[in-house]
Amino acid sequence: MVNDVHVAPPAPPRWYESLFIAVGAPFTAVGRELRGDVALAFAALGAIFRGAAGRRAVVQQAYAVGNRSLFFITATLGFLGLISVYQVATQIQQILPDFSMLGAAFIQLMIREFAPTITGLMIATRVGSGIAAEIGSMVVTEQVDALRMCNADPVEYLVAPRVLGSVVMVPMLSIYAVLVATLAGMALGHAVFDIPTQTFLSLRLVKGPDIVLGLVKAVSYGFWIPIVAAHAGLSATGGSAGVGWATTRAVVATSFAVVLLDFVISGASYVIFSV
Amino acid sequence: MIEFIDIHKRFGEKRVLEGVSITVEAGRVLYLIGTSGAGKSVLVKHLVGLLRPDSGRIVLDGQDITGLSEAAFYAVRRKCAMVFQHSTLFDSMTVLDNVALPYRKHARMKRAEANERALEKLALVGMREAAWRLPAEIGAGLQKRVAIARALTLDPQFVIFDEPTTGLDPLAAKHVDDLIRSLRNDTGVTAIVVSHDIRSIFTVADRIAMIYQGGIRLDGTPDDFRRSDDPVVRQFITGRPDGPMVI
Amino acid sequence: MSAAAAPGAHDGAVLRAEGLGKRFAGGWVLEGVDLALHPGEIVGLVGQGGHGKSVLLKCLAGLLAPDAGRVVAFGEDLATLSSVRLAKVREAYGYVFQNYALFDFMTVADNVAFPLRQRGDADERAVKALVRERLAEVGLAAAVGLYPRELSGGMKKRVGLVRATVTDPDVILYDDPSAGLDPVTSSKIFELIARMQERRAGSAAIVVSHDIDRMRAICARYVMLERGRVVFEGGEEDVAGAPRAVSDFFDLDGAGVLA
Amino acid sequence: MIRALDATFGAVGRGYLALARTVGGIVVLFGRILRAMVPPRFDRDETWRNLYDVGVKSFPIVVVTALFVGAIMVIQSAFYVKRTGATGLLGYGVGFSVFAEIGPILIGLMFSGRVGANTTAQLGTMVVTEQVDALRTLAIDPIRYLVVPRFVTMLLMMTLLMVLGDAFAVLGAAGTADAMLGVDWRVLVQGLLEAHFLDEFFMGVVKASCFGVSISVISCFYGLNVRGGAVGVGRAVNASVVANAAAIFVLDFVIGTLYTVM
Repeated sequence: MVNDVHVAPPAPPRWYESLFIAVGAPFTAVGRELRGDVALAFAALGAIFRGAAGRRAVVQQAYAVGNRSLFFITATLGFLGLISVYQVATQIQQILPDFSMLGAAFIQLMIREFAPTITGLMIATRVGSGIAAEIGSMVVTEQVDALRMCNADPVEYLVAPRVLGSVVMVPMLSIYAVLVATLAGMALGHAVFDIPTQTFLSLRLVKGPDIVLGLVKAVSYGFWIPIVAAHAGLSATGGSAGVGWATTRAVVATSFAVVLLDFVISGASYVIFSV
Repeated sequence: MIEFIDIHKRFGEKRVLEGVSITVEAGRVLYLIGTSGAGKSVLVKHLVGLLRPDSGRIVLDGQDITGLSEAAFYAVRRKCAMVFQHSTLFDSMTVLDNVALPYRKHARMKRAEANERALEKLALVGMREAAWRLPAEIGAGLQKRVAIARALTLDPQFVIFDEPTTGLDPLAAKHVDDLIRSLRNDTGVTAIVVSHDIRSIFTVADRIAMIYQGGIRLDGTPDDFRRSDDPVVRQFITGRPDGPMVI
Repeated sequence: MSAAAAPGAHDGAVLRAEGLGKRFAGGWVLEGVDLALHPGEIVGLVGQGGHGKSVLLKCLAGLLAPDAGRVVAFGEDLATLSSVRLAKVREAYGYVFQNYALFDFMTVADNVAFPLRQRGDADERAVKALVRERLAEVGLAAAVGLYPRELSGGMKKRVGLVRATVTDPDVILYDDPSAGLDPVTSSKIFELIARMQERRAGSAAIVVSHDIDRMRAICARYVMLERGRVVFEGGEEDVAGAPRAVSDFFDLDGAGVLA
Repeated sequence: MIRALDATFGAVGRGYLALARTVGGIVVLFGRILRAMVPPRFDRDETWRNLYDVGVKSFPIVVVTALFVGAIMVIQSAFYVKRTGATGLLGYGVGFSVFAEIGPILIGLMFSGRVGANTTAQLGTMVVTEQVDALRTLAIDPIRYLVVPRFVTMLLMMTLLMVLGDAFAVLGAAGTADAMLGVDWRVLVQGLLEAHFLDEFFMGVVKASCFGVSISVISCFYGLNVRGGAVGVGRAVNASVVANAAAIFVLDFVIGTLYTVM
């Protein structure tokens, strides 16, 4: 029992070895992660198209993603609206006090960029970590194995409803986010900088492509957040530490996925459609 | 000497201890037995200030420690160590660092000296060879021995063992039993062992107390327990599935 | 069960491991394990903690894919089965998990009914009646509407036991069914295991446990694992002739502490 | 009707009470951390390990986030710049929006996701596996031994990472401006220099240090208050990142307002 233990500490890796490991590890890790995510995405799509996600489970998940994030989105996006208008208006004031374009530019930027992306980040944080925590604790308490022994496919049973719920709710929340941020910004603009509400509420700069771009972003965040989070949860191993690490990994991976998707979609839309 | 006097403790609606009094004399090993959830661990955690009683008093070596503040309890904890059910080794540190930590924090020893003292303690439990491993790399039985070594670093007068053999295979359990026995014989510590491992109870205990439904059902020597004709006690020690016991 | 092929096609064993190996990051956890489970027998799987018992059980259930060798259940190699076929084979299994593994978002009754409902062909009224009956049998009639978090450890163990056996499976795998329980509750659990076995003549089981004293009452044959290899296989009477490490483990002379 | 009102107001009231309890607990923890820092005796091993963990592990994600933030800002303004030809605006935009606003918020969110969540998971695991109780029985104060090193580390690292992030954001912006608009990097830097970028830079760094404080206190609070096993750890991490995100937005607003007022 005792004879299988070392007598001396194992030799630590040489410094150049650790350097290579440190530089290389993130790449292999990201590669492995991506492969797992894509495989899970296909499995979930398969389950969805087979109609395997129960209607009740989907509604439940949509409620968990959407309704239960309302307060959080209101608070964060509300503050974002306040901050942005306050900062930009202060800047403009120093140059020349012409606020006529402020509201229009603000609303356009909200629709195409900030509302979907910040909402996506917030949902990644709240819902992504929640999904990883739930599924991760089911893995380490062997509930996922028990599902499999009862012939219930974990992807059908756990992942597909969450994906459907989130794909529907994230765009809704993004639309809601535009409203909240705009109202907050408008109220602040009116109270502090005397910007008339009619001037602020201008849709002059909003074109069709802006709306499409915002929605495309929201839908793809809605799809990928639960996939990436569920993948982190399903890869949890060993005890309470495992759930913690899975949840942590989900927060990082989902937030990162949102930033990456934002970059890819914005870049692609500029290159292809020049908007 | 350890004295629990009329301890009451409840968690929300659930009354766990309803007037428990036990005395452990110096240099003795008391086994605390009872069904799962009877409140054995709850009782011993009062001794190191991890839980506070709703009423009753705890006297350790003549000193009433019931109402001590968290800060004042740190002095008590130096002479009263606890070995937890799941070993609770710090998983980011090697076995050696785990055992050396109390030396470095309390005696302000240099690393080399602390390590040397820690190795002595590890040798005591037969784990010197595993000093540079991480807790996750050794089995549950060996982890338990390291946890015992760590609890002994400050040379405590009193040691509490919370289910030391639960989840261990018979061989590892026997090692732990031997350790507890030699600890009493060689260093004269006073120990309370929470356990429902019948084999350890009857091979190691000087005295046994059984907690049942919030109170002490029987408190006596192993022979008292063997001879007892209380049906609840009999059912517990023979482990029969049917009987008067409410579980 | 429908999944069981005709006896004789696989020399009578319902479940068989052949040269089974499983490797994790740290090295081989199982190496060259051969094991056969015949109808009507209960095999005790013993060994030190962390020496591969739970991993073996998961491989046998197809929850983990082996890295070497194969698992043959009812004459079919698990690795070659399609997911539909594997699901069919799994219907013949019951698995009692070490940490209960009850679904914490379902009531006790729904937990037990889950494997029945998953088969799809059951009539809801019959399912409810059967669930009630089986839960009453283990003294949990009052717990049907409760959630797992409201139960004690012993109660959760019993619910897990009922869920695994409610479909009357051909093979039941018990992963440390009495871990951490007091002597009285442990005895109750082992008594239930024996009763489950009587209900369906010909069903087989593997019990992983450290509780040698209680296993004696139900196991005719033991398999001992050490560092992922089988070091002993046989009945209690063979222990005396086995190597010291094995006989120590069974500790034949230690049973008399109460005398 | 009255019952319905009662239920609604009851729920709202309970929500506020819970919020008040949490905020109160966080403030109390902050006080205990400050008290434990006098006299400043840190556990050297624990502090080093944390500095390494936090610094090294969050380095890649901060760098990548900063690069993308710079790039996305340029993409967003590319349309106007191309139409108006006002290439000078690029540097101005990067200085203002990246250094002072979006940069700190996104880097703070990423840092809270990487380091804050990790801290909650670590401490939470130590609580449910009774390692924190074990520390207490070894007569070692968990606040002094576990929390103070993490507090110091996060404050320091968040500030440093913000400075680093700014540099990489400029790099990302310059690269994108060159690739998409054919604007030379010197034009961008020129615009940046003309736009009082130091003000924005300092504002961003001040925000980042405050986020470092809030992230460390909030994540330690949720970690130390975990209840209920593995499930509890996951829930605590979830709650911790949500609270951190909310705190970042609120703090950002408060600091931004104070900064302009002063």
